Amino acid sequence: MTPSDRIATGLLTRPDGFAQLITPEGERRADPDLDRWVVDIDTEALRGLYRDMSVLRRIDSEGIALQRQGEVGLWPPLLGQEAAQVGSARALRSDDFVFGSYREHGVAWVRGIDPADVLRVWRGAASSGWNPYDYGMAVPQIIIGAQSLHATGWAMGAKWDGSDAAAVAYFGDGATSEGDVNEALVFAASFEAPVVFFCQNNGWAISEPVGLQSKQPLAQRADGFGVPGIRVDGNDVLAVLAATRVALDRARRGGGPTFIEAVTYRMGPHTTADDPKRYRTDDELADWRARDPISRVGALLAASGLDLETLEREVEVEAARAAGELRASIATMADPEPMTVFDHVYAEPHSHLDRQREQYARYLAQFDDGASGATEGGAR
Amino acid sequence: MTPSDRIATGLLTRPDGFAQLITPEGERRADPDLDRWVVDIDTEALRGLYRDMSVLRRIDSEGIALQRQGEVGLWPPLLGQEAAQVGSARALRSDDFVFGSYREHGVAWVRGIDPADVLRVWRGAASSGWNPYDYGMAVPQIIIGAQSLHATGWAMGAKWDGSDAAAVAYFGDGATSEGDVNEALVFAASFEAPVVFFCQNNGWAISEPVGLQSKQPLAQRADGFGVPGIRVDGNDVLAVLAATRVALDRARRGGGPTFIEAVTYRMGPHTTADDPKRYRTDDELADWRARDPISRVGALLAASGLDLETLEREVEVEAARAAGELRASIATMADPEPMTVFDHVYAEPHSHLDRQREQYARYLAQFDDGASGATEGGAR
Amino acid sequence: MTTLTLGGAINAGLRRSLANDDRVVLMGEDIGTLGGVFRITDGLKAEFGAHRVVDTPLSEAGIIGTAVGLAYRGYRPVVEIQFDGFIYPGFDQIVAQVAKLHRRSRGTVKMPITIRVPFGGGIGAAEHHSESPEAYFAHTAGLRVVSCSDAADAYVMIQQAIASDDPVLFFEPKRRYHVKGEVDDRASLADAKPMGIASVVTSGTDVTLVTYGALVQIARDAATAAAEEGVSIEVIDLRSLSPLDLGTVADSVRRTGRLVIAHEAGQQLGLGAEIAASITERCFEYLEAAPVRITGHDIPYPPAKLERYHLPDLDRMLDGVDRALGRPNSLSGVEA
Amino acid sequence: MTTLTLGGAINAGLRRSLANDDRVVLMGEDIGTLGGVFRITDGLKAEFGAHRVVDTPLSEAGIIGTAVGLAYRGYRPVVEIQFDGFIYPGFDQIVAQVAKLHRRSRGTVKMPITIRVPFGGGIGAAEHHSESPEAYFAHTAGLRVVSCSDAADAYVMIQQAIASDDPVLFFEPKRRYHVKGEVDDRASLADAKPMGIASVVTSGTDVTLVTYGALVQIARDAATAAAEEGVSIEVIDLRSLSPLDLGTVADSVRRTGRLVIAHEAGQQLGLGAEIAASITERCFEYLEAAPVRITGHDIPYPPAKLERYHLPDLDRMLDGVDRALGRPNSLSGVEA
Ligand SMILES: Cc1ncc(C[n+]2csc(CCOP(=O)(O)OP(=O)(O)O)c2C)c(N)n1
Ligand SMILES: Cc1ncc(C[n+]2csc(CCOP(=O)(O)OP(=O)(O)O)c2C)c(N)n1
Ligand SMILES: [Mg+2]
Ligand SMILES: [Mg+2]
Repeated sequence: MTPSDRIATGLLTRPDGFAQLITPEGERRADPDLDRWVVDIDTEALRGLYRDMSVLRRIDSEGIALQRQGEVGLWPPLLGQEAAQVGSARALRSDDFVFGSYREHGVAWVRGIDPADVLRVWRGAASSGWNPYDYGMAVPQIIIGAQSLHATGWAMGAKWDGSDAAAVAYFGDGATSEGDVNEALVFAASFEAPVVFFCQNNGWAISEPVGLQSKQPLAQRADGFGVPGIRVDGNDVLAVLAATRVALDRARRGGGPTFIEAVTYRMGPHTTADDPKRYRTDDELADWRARDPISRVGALLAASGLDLETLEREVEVEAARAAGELRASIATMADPEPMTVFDHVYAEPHSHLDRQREQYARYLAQFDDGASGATEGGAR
Repeated sequence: MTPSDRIATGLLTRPDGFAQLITPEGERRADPDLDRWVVDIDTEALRGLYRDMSVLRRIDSEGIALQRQGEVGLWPPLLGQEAAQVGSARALRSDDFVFGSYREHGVAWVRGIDPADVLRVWRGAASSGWNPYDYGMAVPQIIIGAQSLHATGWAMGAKWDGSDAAAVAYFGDGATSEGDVNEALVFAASFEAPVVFFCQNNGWAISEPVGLQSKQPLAQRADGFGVPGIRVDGNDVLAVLAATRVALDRARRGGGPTFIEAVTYRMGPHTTADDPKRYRTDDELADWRARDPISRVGALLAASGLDLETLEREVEVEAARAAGELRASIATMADPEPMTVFDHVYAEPHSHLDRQREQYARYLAQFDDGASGATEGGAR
Repeated sequence: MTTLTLGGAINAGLRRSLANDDRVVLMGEDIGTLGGVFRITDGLKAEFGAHRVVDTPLSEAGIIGTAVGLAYRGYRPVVEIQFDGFIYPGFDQIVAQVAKLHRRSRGTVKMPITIRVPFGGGIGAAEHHSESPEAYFAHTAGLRVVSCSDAADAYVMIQQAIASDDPVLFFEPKRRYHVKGEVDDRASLADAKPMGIASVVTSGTDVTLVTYGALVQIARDAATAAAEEGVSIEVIDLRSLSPLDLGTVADSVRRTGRLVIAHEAGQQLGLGAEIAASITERCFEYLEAAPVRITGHDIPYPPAKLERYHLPDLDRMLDGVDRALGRPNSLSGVEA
Repeated sequence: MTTLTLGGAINAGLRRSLANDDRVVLMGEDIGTLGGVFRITDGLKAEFGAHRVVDTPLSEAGIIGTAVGLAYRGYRPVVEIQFDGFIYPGFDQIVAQVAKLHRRSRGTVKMPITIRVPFGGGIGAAEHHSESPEAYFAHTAGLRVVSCSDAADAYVMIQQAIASDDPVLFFEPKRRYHVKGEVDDRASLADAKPMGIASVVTSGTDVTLVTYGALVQIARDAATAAAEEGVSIEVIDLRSLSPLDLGTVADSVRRTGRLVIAHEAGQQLGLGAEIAASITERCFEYLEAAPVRITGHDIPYPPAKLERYHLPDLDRMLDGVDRALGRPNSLSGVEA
């Protein structure tokens, strides 16, 4: 057993149920297995993670605000999951490839994707926001769990290509009940694919508590497939970073897949269409507020002598700028041209769709000013 | 933890990898956990199990012979799996319900189903051989793994009804890779359903060795879902019986699902259409012949003073009769009436199909002697 | 009589089915405590308990597969699929099990499973939330497929679907959930129109316009608009998509000689193809023009900002009517 | 030129694709060591290695889902589904992912995945082994669907499918696997007829008979039989089911005025519905009679002993031709 293997299986048996490097109070906790994976994270680097998470939180709340104002159709907030997303994504190389769900704005941001490009899709203005090959991140996935198989396939290919790049599949606690996620574990184990299954257990799948999906920690699920499971405090950015590095290291060295369960909490609604008051208590939320992923890093930085107020002011400026940019981007998001409904259905010419396109163009052309006439009953 | 829970999780850690009560050489091995579950199995009962398995083996080989002679389209032999099927099925109550795959002729036989009714379907003479409610056994399932969810649903219902009956899902090693089986584990664990997942790990899924589906014992898969996994020598009828009783006892007492991996071997081809020489060695087969499920019981009986030759002669008579009856049944299996193609598609009248049926009847009526004229080009 | 929204009518129908038959159980994601993302099952868990209104793990194959097992045990499961685009992980269990088990058991095992599916577009939703997958199921022998278009039908038809001994795909026009209508909540089911029969919702003489679900209201509006231009449209709400009530459509077409079919699903192998082919078979001598199909394009459902350029609307229906009538239309002068 | 069985031609085509493009990988259950249950991939693992011809775990969603990931990485996966009836567990990955990802990525990600499916009946098989699920895929935007009927086409079309940047469902008429034909194994793909174009396999003047897959040979036989009675049938092998080459069919129908469509799949929403509807739209003025559909019944595939009462055969095709021609036929005198 390699050291990472030991970590992988050992973490589950710890008394507190998961690995943690920074307590909710902001104390740095020693961990014999994980510490060496984050020796490079000095105060400066920690400041960077703090900044990442703070700016992200602001971008996320801007997404909500824009939805409330009718600029965006729907927004699935990541509030509370900043550490899980930033910590894991910061462990990646640019030639790794991310297959996320719909909530990975934070991962996208770390990958260098403009939040406006994320928003564009939720606005309903485009079927996709970015070119996956520019950022090493697939288009978002709404079909729960489907992307876990895509990540596994990509990783199989990377291995066959002799590359040491890895794939990461992000999904939620609820997703672990879908056949796809389980089949991905089967394939990943069978082909020893360099893939990291990063499960953000945020306690809820819309209104369903994680206990409905599984009566025991999800990381144990993976062990049953022969995929080592790591359980980590998902609100601890340092522990998440370390665990993801462990998993990536295994993958790169030919050790195969790893499953990380990041225990976190969705502090907001499932999406802006959801009303969590219908299914969970204020107490539970308060409990998790006390374990906030950002404030604990702030406390740790302050304890290490850094002037937190100054940092907060700096970050606030940056966050405000990012949010402002996001808001401003709306103005440039012209509605797509009507005839683009036919675009990219096929990569090659298609006799049937080409004819349908032509006929519809002719239909639209009947209206005085082209497209805009095709309103419900308006043109006649 | 109840005693059965201890058994369930404890068995995996034994040095030989599975629980065994009768060695391949026919020695009775003591087992502190399992022995008490088979105290009622005296020599007489053991003789019964021997008889079951021997007759079954003969029925099975008759199925192959009938296929070779063109009387049956296809036959999936159970050769080598007699102990797994008889041992488990003999543990059941009549109000339990079996959801099998396509290879559970042995289970069907124990449930009281006439082998001719099993054969009828493989002959292509009927879409189903028996009424599931008469025997507590569902129709066979060819879609790999699908029945595991049916068993789970049935068990959920049994629990809601306040019954202490249990469902048993039979499936193979290959089936564990299908989403359905994994989802069944999720649902069974979530609803604490009284279901036994009985996996016959016979080493192969057609040409694929079990190592392609999983790199570790399949019973461990279940543990990951919170479903205790038991690994048992599937060629040991006594151990299988004991393990199944353990699992059923848990189920009846509200303990929820159990997964049993019965390690056995498919000594014949996958089906009569298969040629196992293309993918496995004679040595492997010879290895498993030495672990034959029937001969070890014979040896144990002989050691306990029973006259094996007499028993063999008796059993041979019975087996020959059963095989003869099966063969004779073919004569009574008239081809179904042509118009029955429309039967039982719907339980209630259906305007479209009723019309289609009428039109086709009119079509067939054109030919001189009704149905038989509708041969390829023959009627004109 | 009482006034209910379409969604409220389904809720009321479910409540009545739960009350009348204790073998009826509701299963699905978020249907219990939350009452479903559309609140269609609101209050039912509180009223009937967690064993009658069951929040399930997140797995469509799991939901439908366990429903099959429950049906084996004599239950009548009513399954909610959260959105149209999420039904496909359960497709195998529907097509290979639910649809076939009555047949595969020679009629001994009944599959009285109702699969409720909020379907269709027009609500500005994200991808996979606006699909119209009904044709997949109408092509599958062994299933019945229905769709309601107003509160009155919704209330009755959901109860009929649950009472049916056959499996029923029940498509709910989600953009009409909030539309109110009169519901006769006292009437006995026995007197109600069977769910397999279509409704002539507007009588007319010039063109027969056939549709279902959310488009029925638009077809009504089209009939009103056309009447102003002196064109008389007979609007038929199919209600049942499998089997189709072709008799009602054929009767109408024999009078009008012209047929337009509208649906949100793509044209290729959508319901319009079957209706056009079947009616041409039955009414060839009566048809004055080829049946016209007004449908969604053959594309994955577009982003919300584009859905109005995908969904059949009043203008497109009227353009289709013009084509059927040989009046000037968008394809005038185009080679067929 | 060389003589190959249809199955052998697919094997040869796969071999050539594997040799020409090292991004081509074959995946499926039992396709490696065993060479597939129909031996279509026989010898290919030995020749190209276990990373090019991959035995996968037993999971259709897993196979197709990992193929999507491989496509993301620039591979061209060729997936074998062991039998038609086993494709449904992979349905979600096909319909929601394979079909839509090029669109969902605004054209940046290609999905050049070929999904090979042995399909159809006539081999006396057990349940789920004789199905014709092609219409489900032809109704799905984003997929191409083709079917070959002889060795020559099989050899070329499988290579074209693999070379296509779009996902292709490749339906192989399993009961024809052993039928031999001449194959031009030297010809360049560039000169070959595109897979989207139908073939007129027998010219005729009285009726157009359209079909695909295993029924093409029966249609040829029907044409021969009819010729003896003085009826001239033009047989068209569709080859492509999505898109349909309606131009070729319409050209023929404009000459014959009569159309018969045959397929093994059920009638309701089978390919015949789309062809009948589309050709009626395009050729209404030319049609002398309603298009006739000769199809499998709308039933789950029957037990082997009954399949001859389900599958369209020569007699049923000729009965359909008689209906199209208004000659005495099985429905003579029946109210439409
Ligand atoms: C196949 C499928 N079924 C259902 C849904 C509807 N749905 C969207 S999100 C969600 C809950 C997902 O929970 P989880 O996996 O824990 O992720 P989270 O939203 O908590 O990040 C559900 C049921 C879906 N998108 N896809
Ligand atoms: C969904 C599905 N995919 C593929 C098949 C084809 N198939 C039939 S049996 C089989 C192997 C099953 O292996 P296993 O589960 O180990 O059962 P065994 O045959 O060994 O009893 C396969 C792949 C099928 N029947 N269903
Ligand atoms: Mg969650
Ligand atoms: Mg096996």
